[in-house]
Amino acid sequence: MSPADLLAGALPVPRTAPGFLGWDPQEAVFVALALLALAAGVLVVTTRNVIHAALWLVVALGAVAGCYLLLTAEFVAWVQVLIYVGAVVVLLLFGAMLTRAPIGRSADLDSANRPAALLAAVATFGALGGLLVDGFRAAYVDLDTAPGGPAATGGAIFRYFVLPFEVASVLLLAALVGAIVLSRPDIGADRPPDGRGAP
Amino acid sequence: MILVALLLLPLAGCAGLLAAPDRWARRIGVAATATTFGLSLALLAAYDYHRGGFQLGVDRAWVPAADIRFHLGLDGISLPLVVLTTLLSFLCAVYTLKTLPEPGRPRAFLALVLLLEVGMLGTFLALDLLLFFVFFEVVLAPMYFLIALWGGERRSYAATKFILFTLLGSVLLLLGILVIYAHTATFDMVRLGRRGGADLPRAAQDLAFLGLFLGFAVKTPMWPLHSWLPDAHTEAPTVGSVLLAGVLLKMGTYGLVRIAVTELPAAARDFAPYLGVLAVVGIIYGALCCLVQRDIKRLIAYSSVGHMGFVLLGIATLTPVGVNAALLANVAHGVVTGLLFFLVGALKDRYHSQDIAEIGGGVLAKAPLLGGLLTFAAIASLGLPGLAGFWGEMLAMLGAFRPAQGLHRGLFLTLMVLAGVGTVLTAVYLLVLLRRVTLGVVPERWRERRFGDVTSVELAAWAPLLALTLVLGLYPRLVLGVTDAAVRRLLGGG
Amino acid sequence: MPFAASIDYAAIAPPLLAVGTALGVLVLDLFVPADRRGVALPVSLAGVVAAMVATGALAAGDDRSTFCTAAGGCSYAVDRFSLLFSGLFLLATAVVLLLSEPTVRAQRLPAGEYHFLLLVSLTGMITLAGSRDLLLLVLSLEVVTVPVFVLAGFRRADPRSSEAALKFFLISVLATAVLIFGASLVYGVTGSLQLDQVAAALARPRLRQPVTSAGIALVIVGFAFKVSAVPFHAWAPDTYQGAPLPVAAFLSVASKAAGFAGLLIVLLVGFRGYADVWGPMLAVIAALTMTVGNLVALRQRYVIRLLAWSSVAQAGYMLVPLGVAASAYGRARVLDDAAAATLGYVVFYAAMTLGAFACVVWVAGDRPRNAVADYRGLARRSPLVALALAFFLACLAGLPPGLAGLFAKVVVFSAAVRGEVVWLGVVMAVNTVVALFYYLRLAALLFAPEDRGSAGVPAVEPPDGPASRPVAVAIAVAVVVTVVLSLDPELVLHITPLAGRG
Amino acid sequence: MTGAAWLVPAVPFLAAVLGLLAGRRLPGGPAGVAVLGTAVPTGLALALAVAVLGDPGRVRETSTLLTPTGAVPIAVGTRVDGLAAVVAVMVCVVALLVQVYSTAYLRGDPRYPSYAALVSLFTAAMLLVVVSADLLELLVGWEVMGVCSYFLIGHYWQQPSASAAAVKAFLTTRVGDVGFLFGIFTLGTAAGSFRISALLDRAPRLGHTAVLVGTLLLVCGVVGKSAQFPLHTWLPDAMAGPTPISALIHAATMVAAGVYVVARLYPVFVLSPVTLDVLAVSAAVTMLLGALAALAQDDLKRVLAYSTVSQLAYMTGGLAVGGYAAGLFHLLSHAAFKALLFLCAGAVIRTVGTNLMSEMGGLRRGLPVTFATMTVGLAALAGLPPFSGFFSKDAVLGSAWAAATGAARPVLDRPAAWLVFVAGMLTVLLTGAYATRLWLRTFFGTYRGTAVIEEAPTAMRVPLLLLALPAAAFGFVGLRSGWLPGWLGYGRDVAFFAYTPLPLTAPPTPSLGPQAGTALVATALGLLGVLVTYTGWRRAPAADPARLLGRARRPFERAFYLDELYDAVLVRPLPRLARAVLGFDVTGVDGLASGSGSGAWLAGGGLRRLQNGNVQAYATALFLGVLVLVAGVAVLT
Amino acid sequence: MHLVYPLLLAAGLFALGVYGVLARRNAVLVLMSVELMLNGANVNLVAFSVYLQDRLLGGQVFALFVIVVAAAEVGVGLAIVLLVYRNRESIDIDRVRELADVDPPEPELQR
Repeated sequence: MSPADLLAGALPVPRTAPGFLGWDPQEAVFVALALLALAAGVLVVTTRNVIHAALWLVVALGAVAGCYLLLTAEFVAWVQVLIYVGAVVVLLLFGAMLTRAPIGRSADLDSANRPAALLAAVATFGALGGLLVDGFRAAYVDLDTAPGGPAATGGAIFRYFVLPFEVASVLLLAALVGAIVLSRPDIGADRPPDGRGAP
Repeated sequence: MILVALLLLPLAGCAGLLAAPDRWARRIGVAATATTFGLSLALLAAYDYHRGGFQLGVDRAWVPAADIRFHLGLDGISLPLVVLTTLLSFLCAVYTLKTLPEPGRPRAFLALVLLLEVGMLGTFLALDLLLFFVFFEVVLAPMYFLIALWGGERRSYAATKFILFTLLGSVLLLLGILVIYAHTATFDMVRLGRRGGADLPRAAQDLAFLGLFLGFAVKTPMWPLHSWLPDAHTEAPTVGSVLLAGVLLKMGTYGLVRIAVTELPAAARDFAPYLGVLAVVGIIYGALCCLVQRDIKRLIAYSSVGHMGFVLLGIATLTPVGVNAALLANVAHGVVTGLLFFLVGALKDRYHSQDIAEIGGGVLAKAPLLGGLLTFAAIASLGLPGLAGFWGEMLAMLGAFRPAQGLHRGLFLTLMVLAGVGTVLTAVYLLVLLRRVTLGVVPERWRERRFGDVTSVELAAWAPLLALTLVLGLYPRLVLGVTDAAVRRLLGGG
Repeated sequence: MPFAASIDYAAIAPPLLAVGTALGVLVLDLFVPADRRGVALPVSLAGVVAAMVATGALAAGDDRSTFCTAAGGCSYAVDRFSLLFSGLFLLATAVVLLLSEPTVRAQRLPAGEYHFLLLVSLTGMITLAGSRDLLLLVLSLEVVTVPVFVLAGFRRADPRSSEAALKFFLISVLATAVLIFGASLVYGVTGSLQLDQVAAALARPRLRQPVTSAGIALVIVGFAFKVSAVPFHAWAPDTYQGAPLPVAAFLSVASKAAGFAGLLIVLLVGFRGYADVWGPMLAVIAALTMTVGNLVALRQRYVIRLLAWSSVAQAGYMLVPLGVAASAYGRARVLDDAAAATLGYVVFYAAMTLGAFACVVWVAGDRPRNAVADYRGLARRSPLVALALAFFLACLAGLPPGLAGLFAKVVVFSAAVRGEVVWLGVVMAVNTVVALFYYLRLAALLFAPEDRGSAGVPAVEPPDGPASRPVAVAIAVAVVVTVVLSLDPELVLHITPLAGRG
Repeated sequence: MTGAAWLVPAVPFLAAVLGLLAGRRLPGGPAGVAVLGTAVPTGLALALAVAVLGDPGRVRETSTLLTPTGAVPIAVGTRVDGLAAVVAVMVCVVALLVQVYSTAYLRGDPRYPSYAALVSLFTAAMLLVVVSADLLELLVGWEVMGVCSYFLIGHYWQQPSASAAAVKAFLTTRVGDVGFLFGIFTLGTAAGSFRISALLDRAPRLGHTAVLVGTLLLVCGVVGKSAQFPLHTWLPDAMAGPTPISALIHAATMVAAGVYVVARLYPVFVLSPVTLDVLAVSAAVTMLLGALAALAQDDLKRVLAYSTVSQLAYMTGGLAVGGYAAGLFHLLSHAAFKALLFLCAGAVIRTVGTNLMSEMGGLRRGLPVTFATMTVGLAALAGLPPFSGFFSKDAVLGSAWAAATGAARPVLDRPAAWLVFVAGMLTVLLTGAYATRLWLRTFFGTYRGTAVIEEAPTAMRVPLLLLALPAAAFGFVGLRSGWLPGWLGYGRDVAFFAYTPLPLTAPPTPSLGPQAGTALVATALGLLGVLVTYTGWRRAPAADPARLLGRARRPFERAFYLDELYDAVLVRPLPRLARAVLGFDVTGVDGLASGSGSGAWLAGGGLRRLQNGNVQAYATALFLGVLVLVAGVAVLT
Repeated sequence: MHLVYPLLLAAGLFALGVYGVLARRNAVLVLMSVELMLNGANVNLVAFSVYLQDRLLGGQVFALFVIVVAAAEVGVGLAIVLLVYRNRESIDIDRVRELADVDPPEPELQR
C-alpha cells in the first residue's frame, strides 16, 4: 500500500483508533520521554553553564532517540545516538573548550534579545502546535504494521535514495574540507598572512 | 528602409564619434545630423501626401513570442515631428561648433546628442508599442548625462529630478501598454488603432488609459506633474534645453494622440474633461509662475508648461480641429521655444547669468540683434497671429468651443475662456520679460564689459528657426495640410 | 512493489563532471608545487566547460528523468528548466572563477580548496535544478550553501570575512531548519516527498488544512532566505561586504538563482494547487522586498553594499510574477507564463549583476575600500570599464541602453498586469524609480571629474589584487552576454519551464 | 484691378521686411524704402477706389483656402467694396504723409530704420484688416497692428514710461482681442465659415443666441482696439511714442479698426439690439469721459489722446444708433483732422522740446504754418462749421436723434439712443472748451518755455498743409447723397436695414448733410464751450483755463482714477497672486515631489537602522516573518 | 499511539530551539539550539513516516539525512566559530557587529 492509497479518503484514521488523547502504555512511555526531552531542552537553552548545556543536550537528544525507538524507527534512533550524542555533542564540547567558554556559571550567556526570543518561541510553539493538533487531532499511529527496521531503512536508502546519498556524501566532504581550511590558517598560504588586515 | 536609415545614421555618427579623435568630433556631429536632416527632407519628398495611413514602413519580427515587432512607419502625425527633430538636432550640432559649456568634451557631448536623436526619432517612428516604449526610454539616459555633466550649478539635482520623474511616467506608461497587451495580445499600434479599443473591457480601457495618461502627462509635462521641468531647463546646457523643449516634450503629447486617444477612444472620452481641466490649470498656472520668475530659463520652462497646456487642451477636445491644433502647436512650440532657449543660452554665454535682475535690461542697446531676435521670439511665443505660435493655440480654443460629441460643452467653453485669459497672461509675462531684459538702459555693471552681438555661427543655427516661425505663422497649412488627413482618419472621419 | 530504475548517467553527467572536477582540483592541489597553484583555475574552467558541453548535449535531446519510483514521479529531471538553470549556473560559475583569480592570487588563498568548494557548490546547484523531490532539494540546497559558508570566511585573517561567514551560516542554518520542518509537515500531510505526488495529493480537497498551508509557507521561507527576500534578507549585505568579492558575486548571482530554481520547482511542481495560499504571500513578500531593498540601497556608500541591497530589491522584482497567483485569474491562466518571466528575469539579472560585480572587482584592484566615492572619475582612469559598468547599471535600472534590464522588467510588469495584480505592478513601478536614483548616481559619478586626491585614500582593506586579464575576460563575457540578451531577449524569454505538471 | 487688391497690404509688408533685414544698405536708405513702400499702395488704393466706386455696392472677393483645420477651414483673400476702398485710401494717405513727416521728425535717430519698417508693417497690417475676406485673416492684421503699436509706442525704450505704456497698450487691447477671437469662433462656427461674405449671407439664419453672443464678444475687441470705455486707458499712455506714430496709429488708423470692423459686419450687428445698446452706452460714457479728461490735461498730446477717445466714441455711437454712414463719415473726417492735429503737435513739440502746455504759449508767431494748420484742425475738432468735423459730427447726432425719437427704424432700444444723443451734445460743448484751451495755451499769450523756436522743415510742413485740406473741406463730401453714403456700400450689403433719419421707404442713398435742428444746437453748444474757455483765459492769459474746473480738475486730469482702479484691482494683485502661485509651486507641487524624495531618503535611513549588524536581530526578524506568514496562510486557508 | 504526542514534542523542541537561537549569545549555545530545532523536524519526519506506513520510509530516510546535514553544519559552523574566536577573542554573536549599515569614514557625498 502506497501512501497515496492511504490518503485516498482523508487524513488517515486507522482502524483501532481510541478517542482523542486516550491513553495506552506506549503512549505513556512516549509522553514521559517527550517530557524529559523537552525539560532537558529547556535547560539547554536556559542554563548558565555551557558545559551543562551540552550535557543537557545529550539528555534531550537521547530522550528523542528513545522516542524514535518507541516509534519503531530503530535505525534512526541508533544513528541519532551515534552521530548526535557521540559526535555532534562532543564536537560542540570541543568547540566550547577551544573558545575558552567560561566553564561554570556565567551570566553572560544570554543576549538582550531574551524578551523577543521568548515571544517568538511561545508564538512558534503556539502556532505550530496549534496547527499540528488541529490538523492531526484524530490521527493514530498503528505501530504494529509500520514498516521499519534497519534492513528496511538501509534498503530504502540504496534503492530509492541513491542520489541524495551521493549528494550527502559530497556535502560531508565539502564540510570536511571547509572545516579544515577554516581552522588551519596555514593551509594554502606559503607564508603567514602579512600584517595588512589582521595578525 | 529609409526610416531605418534615419535611425542608423545618427547611430553611426555616434559610433564614429567614439572611434574618432576629439578634434574631429564637431565636424562628425554636424555631418551626421546634417545627413539625417537631409534624409528627413528626402522623406518629405518621398511621402505621399494623398494617401492616408502609414507609409515607408518597416515591419520585422523581433521577439516573436511576445509579438514584439520592429515596426516603423510614418504618417501625417509623425512626419512634421520627425522633420522638427532632425532639424533641431542639426541646429544643435551647428551651434556646438562654437559653443560648448564646461567641461567641453565635444565627443561625448555630441555622441549623447546623437543618441538622443535616435531615441526621439524612434519614438516618432515606432509602430509597435513596446518598440515605442524602448525608444521613449532611450532618450532618458543621454538627456540625463547632458544635464548632469554639462549643466549649471545644481545640475546633479536637476538631472536626477528629470530622470526620476520621467522614469516614473515611463513605468506607468509601460503598465498602461501592458494592460492593453494583456487584453489584446498584440503590441501592433496599427492593428490596435484600427480596433479602437474594441477588445478591451471598459474598465481595462480606463486603467490602461490612466497609465498612458500619467506617463505622457509627466513627459509633456502636464500640471501638476511638471515640477521636473523648470529645474531641468534651468540647469541644462543650451543644447539640452533646446532638445528638451523642442522635441522631448512633444513625445508626451505625440504619444497621447498616437496611442492613448487612438487606441482607447472610449476611455479618452472618460478622461478628456480631466485632461482639459488640468491643461487649462497648467496654462494659467504656468503663466502666473512666469510672471514673477527671476530666472530667465526657468521662466521659459514654465512657459512651456503653459504652452503644452494648449496642446493638451486641443487633445482633450477630441475633435479633429483640437488634435490638429495640438500637433501644430507641438511643432510651433518646438520651433519657438527652441529658438528662445538658443537665445537665452546666448544671453547666458555673454552675461554669465540667467538672472533677469542681474542682466538688468538694455540688451537691445548692448547687443541689438540679439535683443531684436529675443523680442521676435517672445512675440512669437505669446501667440501673435501671423507667427507660428498663434494657430495652435487658436485652434485649440476653437476645438474647445465645440468639443467632441459626448463631452460637456459648458465645461469646455469655460476652459476655452480660461485659456483665453491664459493667452493674455502669457502676453503679460513675456512683455514684462522683454521690458526687464531687452528694454531700458544698460546697467552700470555691463557698460564696460564688451561682448559681441550675434555671431555668424549662432545666426546660422537660428536662422532656420526664425524662418520657420514666420513661415508657419503665415502658412500653417505646411503642418495642418499634412496632419489633417491623418487626424481625421484617427478620429474616425470627423 | 516499487523498484529503483537503473540510473541514467547521461542525465546526471553535468553534476558528475562538476564534482569530478572539484575532486580533481583538490587532489591536484596536493601534488603541484606551491608556485604552480595557478593551475587550479584552468582546470576548473575546463571542468565547467565540459559540464557546459554535457548540458548542451542534453539540451539537444529530449527531456528525461531518472531516479523514479514505480508509483510514478521521479526525483531528478532533465528538462528545459533544469538545463537552462544549469547553463546559467555553469556560466555564472565560470565568470566567478575568472573573477577569483586576482583575489586568490593576491591574498594567497588556498587555491585548490577554493576551487573545490566553488565547484561543489556548483554541483549542488545543478542537482538542485534537476530535483523534483523535497529530500533531494533540501540536500542540494545544503550542498550549494555549506561550501559558500566556508568561502565567505575564506579570508581567514580578516575579522570581517569571518563575521560574514558567521552571519551567513547562522541565518542559513535557521532557514534550513525552518525549511526542513516545513518539508516534514508537507510530507506528513501528503505522504510523499516527491513533488509530483505531493501535487497529486494536494489536489484532494480534504487535505486543505491550515497545517498544510503552514508547511508550504515554511518551505517557501527556506528558499526566500536563499533569494534574500525581506524579511529573510538581512544576512546578505553584511555577508557580501565581508566575503571576498568573487564570493559575493557568486552569492548574489548563482546562489540566488539557485534559490529561485528551488522556489520555482516547489511552487510550480509541488504546490501549484495551493497557489491561492502562496500567491498573496509571495506578492506581499515581493512588494516588501523590493521596497526595503531599494530604500535602503539609497543610502549606501559602499558599492558592494549598494549592489547587495540592489540584489535584494531585484529579488523582489523576480518574485513579482509569482505574485500573480494572488489573483484567481492569474493563477488559473498566466501562472506558467509568469514563472517564465521570473526565469527570464533571473537570467537577465545574472548576466548584468555578474557584469557589475566584475567591474567592481576590477576597480577593487587599486581601490579595495569599495566606497562609492572611489568610483568618481573612473571614466578617466579606465574608460572601457566605466562604460561597461555604466551599461550594467543601466541594465539593472532597466534603462536603455540597458535593454536587457528593460526587457526583464517588461516581462515582469507584463506578468503582473496580465495576472491582474496591477497593484503589485504599481509598487514595482515606484520602486523602479527609486532604484534608478542610486544606480544613476553611481553611473554619473563614473563620468564626473576626478576629485582632488581621492586616489590617495589609504587602503585600509586587504587588497583584492590588481585587476588582471581574467577579470577583463569576465567583463567582456558579461558584456557580450548582456548585449546579446539585449538585442535578442527571445533567447530566454517565454520558455515555459514547468508547465503541464502537477 | 480688384483682383490685385492683395498687393495693397503686400507691398508695405515687403517694404517692412526689406527694411528690417537690410535697413540702411538699401538704395535710398530706409526712408526711401518706407516712403516708396507706402506710396505704391497709396496709388494702388486710389486705383482700387476708382475701380470700385463705379459700383460700390458690388463686392469683389477673392478667396483661397489657407489651411484646413479639422473644423471650419480658414481662407485668405481680399474682399473689396466701397467701404474697403475708401478706408484703404484713408489709411494709405495718412500713412504716406506720416512716413514723409517722419523722415524729418526722426532725422538722426539711430533706430529710424526699424521705426520706418515697423510703420510699413503697421500699414500693411491695417490694410490687411481693411481688405481681408476672412475673419481670421482679419484677426492676423488686427493683432499685428497691435504688436506694431507696441513696438512703436516703445520706440524710446530706454524710458521706463515708454516701455510701460507699450506693454499696457498691447495688453489692454489683447484683453479685448480674446473676446474678439471668441466672437469670431461663435459667428464662424454658427455660419460654418470664417469668410465674411458667407457670414453676412447667412447672418439672418444664424440664430439669435449666436448673433447676440458673437457680436457682444466682437464688441470686446472693438472696445479694446478703439479705446472705448472701459478699455480706453491705454491710449493716453500710448502718447509716449513718437508723435507721428500717435498721428498714424492712435488717431487715424488703428483705433479706427474697431469701428471699421463693426461697419464691416454691420448686417450682423443690427440683428442684435442688445449689442448695439451696449455699444451705445459704452460710447456715451466714453465721449463724456474722454472730453472731460481732455479738459484738464497739461500734456498737449494727452489732450489730443483723450480727444481721440472721445471722438472715437462718436463713431461707435453713430454706428450703434444705426448711423452706419454717419459713423464712418466721422471716421474719415476725424482721421484727417486728428492726424493733422497730432502732426502739428509734433511740430510744436519738436521745437519746444516738451509736451507740457504749461511750458508753451505764444507760439503762433514762431510757428505760423503750424499755427494755421492746427487752427484748422481744432476748428474741425470742435465741430465749427464749415470744417469737416461739423458735418460728420452732425450726421452722428442726427442719427442719434432719429433713433431716439423713432424717426428711423430702431436698431437699438431708444433710451440708449437718447443717451448717445445727450452725451453727444454735451461732448460738443466740452470739445469746444478743450479745443479752445489747447489753442490758447499753445499759441497765445507769452512763451513760457526756454527753447529756441523754429518752424518745422519742409518734409513736415508739407504733410500738415496736405492734411489741412481734407480737415477743412472733407465735410462737403457728405453733402452729395451719391458720394459718400453710396461709396460706403450703402447699396447691397446693407440694403435690408435702415440707417439714419429716414424711414425705410426713403431713397436708398440719403444725404449726410446737416439736419437743421441738431446742427444749430450743436454749433451753439460748441461756441458756448469756446466762449467760456476764452473768457476764462482772457481773465488771466498766463494761467490755465482748467482752473475753472475747480475741485473737479484733479479727477478729470486723472481721468476719473480708472487707472488707479485697474491698478488696485488687477495690476497690483496679479503679481501678488503670481507670487502666491509660485510659492505654491515651490512648496506645494515641487514640495510634494521633493518631499516624496526626501521621504524615501528618510525611510531608507530608518530602515537601514535595522541593519545594525546584530545577527540575532536578523534572526528575530526572520522568525517574526515566519510567524506572520504562517499566521497569514493559516487564516487564508 | 496518537500522532499528536510526537508532533507536540516536535513543535516544542523547535520552539525551544527558536528561543535558544534568539536568546543565547554564545555561538556554541546557539549551535546547540539549532540542533534542537533540527531534532524537532526529525521527530516530525519519523512520526509521519511511521504514521503513514510509508513503504519508501521517506520520512525516516529524510531524518537520517537531516542528521547528516546537521553534522556537516555543526562541523563547518564550529570551524567558523573558531575562526571568529581567533579573530576577535570572543564568540558573542550579538557583539560581532563590524559589518553593519554604516558609511565609510569620509566626508559625505553630495546627495
